[in-house]
Amino acid sequence: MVEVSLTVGKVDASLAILTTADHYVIEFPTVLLPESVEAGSVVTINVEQDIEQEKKQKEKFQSVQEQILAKYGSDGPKQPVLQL
Amino acid sequence: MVEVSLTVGKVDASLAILTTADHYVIEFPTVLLPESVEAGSVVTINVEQDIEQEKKQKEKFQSVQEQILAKYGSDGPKQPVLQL
Amino acid sequence: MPLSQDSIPEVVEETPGQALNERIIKLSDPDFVGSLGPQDLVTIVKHDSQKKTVGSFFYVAGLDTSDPTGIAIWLKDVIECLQEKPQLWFGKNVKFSVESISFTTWNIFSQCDMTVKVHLPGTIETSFVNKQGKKLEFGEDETNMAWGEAFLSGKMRDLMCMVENRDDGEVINVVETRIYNPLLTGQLDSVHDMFIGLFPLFFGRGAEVGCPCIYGNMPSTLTNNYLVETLCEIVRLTKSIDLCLPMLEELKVAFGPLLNIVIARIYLTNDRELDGVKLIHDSLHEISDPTYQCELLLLQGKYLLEHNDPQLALEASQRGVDLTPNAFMPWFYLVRSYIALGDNKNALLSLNSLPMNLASLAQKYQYRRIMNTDGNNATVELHLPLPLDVVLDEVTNLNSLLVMDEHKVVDPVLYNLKSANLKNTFQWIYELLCEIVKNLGWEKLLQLRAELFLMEEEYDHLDTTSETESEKVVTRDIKGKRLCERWFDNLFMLLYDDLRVHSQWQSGELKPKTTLEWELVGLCCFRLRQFESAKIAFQNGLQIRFSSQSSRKLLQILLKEQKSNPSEDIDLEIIATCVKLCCWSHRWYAEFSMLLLDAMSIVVEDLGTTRVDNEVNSRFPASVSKLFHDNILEFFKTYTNEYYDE
Amino acid sequence: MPLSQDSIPEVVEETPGQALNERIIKLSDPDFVGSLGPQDLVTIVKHDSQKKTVGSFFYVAGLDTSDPTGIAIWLKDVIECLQEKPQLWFGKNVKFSVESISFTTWNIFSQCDMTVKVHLPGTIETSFVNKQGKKLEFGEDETNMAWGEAFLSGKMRDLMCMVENRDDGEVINVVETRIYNPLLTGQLDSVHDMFIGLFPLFFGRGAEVGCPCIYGNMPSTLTNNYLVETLCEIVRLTKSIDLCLPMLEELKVAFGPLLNIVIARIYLTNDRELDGVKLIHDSLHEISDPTYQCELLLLQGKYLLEHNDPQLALEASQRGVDLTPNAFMPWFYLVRSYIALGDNKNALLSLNSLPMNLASLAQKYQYRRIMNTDGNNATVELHLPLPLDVVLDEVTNLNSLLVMDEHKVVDPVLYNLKSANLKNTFQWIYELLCEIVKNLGWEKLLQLRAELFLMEEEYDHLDTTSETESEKVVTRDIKGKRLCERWFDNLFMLLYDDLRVHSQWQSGELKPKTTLEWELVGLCCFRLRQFESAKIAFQNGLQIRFSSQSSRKLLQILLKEQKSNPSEDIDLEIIATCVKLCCWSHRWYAEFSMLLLDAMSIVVEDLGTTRVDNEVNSRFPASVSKLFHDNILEFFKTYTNEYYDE
Repeated sequence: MVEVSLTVGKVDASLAILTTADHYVIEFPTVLLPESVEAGSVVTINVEQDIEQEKKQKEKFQSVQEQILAKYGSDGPKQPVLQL
Repeated sequence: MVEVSLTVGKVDASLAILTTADHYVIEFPTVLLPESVEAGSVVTINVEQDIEQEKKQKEKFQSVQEQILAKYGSDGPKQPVLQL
Repeated sequence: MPLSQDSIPEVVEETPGQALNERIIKLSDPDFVGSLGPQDLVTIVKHDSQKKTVGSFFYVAGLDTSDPTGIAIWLKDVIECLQEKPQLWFGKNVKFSVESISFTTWNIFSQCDMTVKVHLPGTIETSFVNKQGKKLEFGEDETNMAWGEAFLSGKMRDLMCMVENRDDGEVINVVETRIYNPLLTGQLDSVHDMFIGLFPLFFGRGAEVGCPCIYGNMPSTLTNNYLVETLCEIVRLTKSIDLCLPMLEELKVAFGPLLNIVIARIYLTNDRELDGVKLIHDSLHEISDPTYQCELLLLQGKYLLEHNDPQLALEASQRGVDLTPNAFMPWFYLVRSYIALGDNKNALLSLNSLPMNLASLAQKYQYRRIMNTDGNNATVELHLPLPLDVVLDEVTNLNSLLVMDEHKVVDPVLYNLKSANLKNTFQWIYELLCEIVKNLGWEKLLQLRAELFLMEEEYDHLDTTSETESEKVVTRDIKGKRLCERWFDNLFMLLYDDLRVHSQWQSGELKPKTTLEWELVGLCCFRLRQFESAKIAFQNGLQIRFSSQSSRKLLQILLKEQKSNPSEDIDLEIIATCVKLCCWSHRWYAEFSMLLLDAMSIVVEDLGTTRVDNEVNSRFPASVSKLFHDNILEFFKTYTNEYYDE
Repeated sequence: MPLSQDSIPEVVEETPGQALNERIIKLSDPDFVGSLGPQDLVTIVKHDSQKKTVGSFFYVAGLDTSDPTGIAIWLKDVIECLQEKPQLWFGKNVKFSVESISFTTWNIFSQCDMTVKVHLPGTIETSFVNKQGKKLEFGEDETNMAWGEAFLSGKMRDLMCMVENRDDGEVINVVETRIYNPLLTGQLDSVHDMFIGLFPLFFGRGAEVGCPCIYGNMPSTLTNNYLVETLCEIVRLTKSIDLCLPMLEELKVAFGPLLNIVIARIYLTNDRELDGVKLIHDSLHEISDPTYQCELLLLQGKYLLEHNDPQLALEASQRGVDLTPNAFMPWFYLVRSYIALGDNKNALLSLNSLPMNLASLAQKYQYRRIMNTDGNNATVELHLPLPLDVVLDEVTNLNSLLVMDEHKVVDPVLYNLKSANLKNTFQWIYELLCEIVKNLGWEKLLQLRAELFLMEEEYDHLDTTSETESEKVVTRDIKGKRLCERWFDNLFMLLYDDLRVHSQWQSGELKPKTTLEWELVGLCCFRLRQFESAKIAFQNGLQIRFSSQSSRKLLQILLKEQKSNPSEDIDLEIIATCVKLCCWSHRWYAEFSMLLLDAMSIVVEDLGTTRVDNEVNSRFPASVSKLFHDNILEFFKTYTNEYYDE
């Protein structure tokens, strides 16, 4: 998990510029900021890898791949396949 | 607080492109991502306004302003002023 | 068709040698050379009977450049043509004798120009010049390798020029170019054998030669580049899968599972769909790099869309977007899937997220002039003879003054449709937007757009006039909506103009009179995916006179109809249209068109070559029929590995 | 100085009227018009004794354009000059008679060209033309207002041209320009009175006229724009604070606390620092918009840096960065604070984070030619007479062929220093980097850079050759370091070249011979902040011959010395340098330089005008002394609200 504290610079419709105490400058989508922030606000951002969700997505993708194989890659006559 | 789930696209040294389930595309600084992520990973980002820290920063700024006023804006002979 | 005086265009030089000098100077300009290099150049020095020296040049494409001797033989053919009788030269008959003639071709791999020069009576010299204009000396092995490279370079240019300009009807803007069919002109071996034979030596360097922009902004990789693209096109056209597959399998030993991307593509484009689907499935486990995975997913997505399976296509393209959200193509397929599923909201949202700014930078390969023949340079003289060996009156004798008159009187409403000028990715995206408006109607589309997007102007306006406090309010208000990208917003305006023209025509308010006006109406309908209306418009226009663009577009519509609802009548109409286009190409010194080959391959597969030959014989003059046989049917008979029935 | 034939440059037109026509055509080109518009144009139609008609033109700056009658009077002066005796015209004496003369000035507010044309014997006509070249008709009130706008427009151009080119020594590239002192040429009232009088009417439109790029990429606002900038410069130069403050206080009633930004600035630049500091302090509570807050913080940061208080300056500029991290200037002050505190690590980190890509887009105001006098257009003839009323031999008679010879034989090591071509923000940043290397030394700087940054090439290289897995490793490895921006990396390379030249000179390996070589060495030392070495180099060069650039740079060094260690000797050296530069300007038709006024204001404040006058009298010829009196000292005597002692 990564957690950082940032100061919010001027905010426009799509992007805000955030700065860290050690002078990193980061363009950040406005839509991901809390509504109450304005220039000079301080935010904490934390980013966590969602292993669970990642696994789910991979499994879903695998199952789609098996469907495609079953539907279009099998030698016999086409089987009816359950749509997702 | 804003919390969103995003899929990580191709990662380069400075920027990664993240996408949301509803097709937002977000350029995100690589440095804020956990080290283990790669293309296809899923992350959860949450952003919280840090009112406490914001207040501290404002107070510090105010005190700097008072120092400047005392040091350069007072009519009398200059007073020794404590450095921050 | 054999060479004749009236099948060779020429541009007169101000001083003999000018064109080749200018070309060498321009080699240092990366814009001029591009990825694939300039097309081949022929320059001529000849004397008239008063011993006045004339320098001239023309461009040529499609020749086999694997062997300097073969080139020299062709150059001698050109000399013979020019000398056999007086040339009709700017209104006079002039008896020329040729002093020298040269042929120059760009070698992409060694980045040098290779020139064969014939001095009369008989010396032949070859020379090589690099980008800085310096002469190069090669040893014997190097020289042999360099001619092999020249062969591959030439074939890539010949085929990619057609492939990249397919959307625009293969229009070659450099009229002074003689274009041969690159698949017919092999000197020793057939072209496809030679290409497949040389391919493994250069596979590892494929990423260097750049990549086609027909896939948007996909990067050059080992498996996505002009070399691989040319291979796939040659195999597809010449049906050389049996020769190609073992070669690729052997490469796989050295380069690993990446080769499966090419192999799967060869399967899918050569009637081996089952194998292709299986191979993609297995390779997705073996190949982990997101860029290459995305290439696989694109093959899969395209296949699924073609098989009308948008639900699975959506899944495949979504994965492509997840892995490489900077790439145009997976987004494009994602939108197509949403449209096919009737999910217009997500179609619009993902359209707006397409990485358009990156994708629109891709430059397609096009022929370039060494010296401009238009614009300021008023001194350039073009000798553009009319080939008289094949005459189809309505095509060959089309009066260009008449066409220019039509341009002068055209209804401005039709003339100023900006959507007609969209290129590449913008053109494709516009097509999708038209697809959506066709399903949804204009009013509902606008309504949906207003629900989803805040217009950028709207926001800008607020931004400049507002003080901070109101700005804050705006920022909050729009959080539910997204900014509509400016390029996307512009497309809506173009769409509005097209729709207005269409409805004005439907209501009878707009009445096309000339072929040009019918063509513009037809193109507008075509863009709007109103193919039946478009067909009517093109056909109305073509009843008045021939037009190559109307014919090409009509051909596309006929091919769609033939696919969805096959009939022999349509086959016959396709034949007639192709014959006329073939005559038109011939009149402009071009004997090769992939559009025509692709169209005719379908008809030939239906009817067989003999039947098609008979149909053409019975409907067209003998010279036309011979042309069509030589340029089109002969290809299917002799150069396609006996794939097609007689 | 009064007009004379040899103080008027002229360019010969190909056909009479050409320049004005071209100008009108170019008005539709936004690049040509820019924010402030082209400089004023005078065109002349005259006949020689054979009645041959000649069209000519020149540019002019600094005139009072508030009144067409005044302009007409000046135009008649020009006519008189040209007719009073035969002109020395391309080697011959030609007696001309003038048919007509016109004066055209760009009105920024109404976006139109305003022309006064005098036809001889005596009619005067005025006309107005908009950007599209259309004639405009104004009512009486509109006309009056338009001439007021023309006055402000002219003053903004006159002063901003100097302000924005100050870093480059005010070099005006358009030699055919006659430049008056804009603060001396008021017709009815003094210029500063008129400007301050008209200012309130246009304050609300200030953001429209664009903003100076001397503050990097700060946006145009009500308080940051060319109009406010011009006001501040006029008040500073003419010491008009007592006239200006009540006007600003009155504007504050209508526009609120934003005016405090201008008022605080006026305080700080006019010896009212205490008031300025207080006002900034109070206004930071009243003004919440981050852009305007940042403007206040910049004033504060500048003040603190000038008072050598980097700790507090750091706090102020850090807050500026926090609020508007897209703006160049707060970052710039932040870096300066770090450097002054000896915190080189944070100085480098914040340098690398500077928004350079945005900031480098800002375009400074410069005079532009209507027709190029160099390049392809070989037919342009320039009449550039040598003014003979003031002669200071070493300056006036400088042999330009000699200077060209020096250019031909210059040591290439000196000639190819790319740092000499840095502009604006890049120049400023480079100065900071030189400051750091001066403190730290080259070896330690490199070491620190390697600790903090990963070079972009390093990463790119890995990126193209690596497969996914190794790519991942790289990405992880570099997480501790940042990418070094390419522009920043380039500056290190330039720095290396400068340091090498400097050390080669110091070691005696490099031996400058000509004034030009001394100048290039001097400029290199100057960039490296080695002012003592630079002074020696410039002085060595100036002993051989005069050079305007060496003199200007020497002047800057003398002013620094005078500030840190005042002495009368330095005052006298400043005077001598200024006198020579004043003669040089006069030779090139320019009677105005802010650099000279700023330099002399310090000396005059020290010595008084009479003493300076005497010093010049005793050392220079009478004509030179009169010139210096008229162009420089008269200004301090008469146009500065009695601020300076006699």
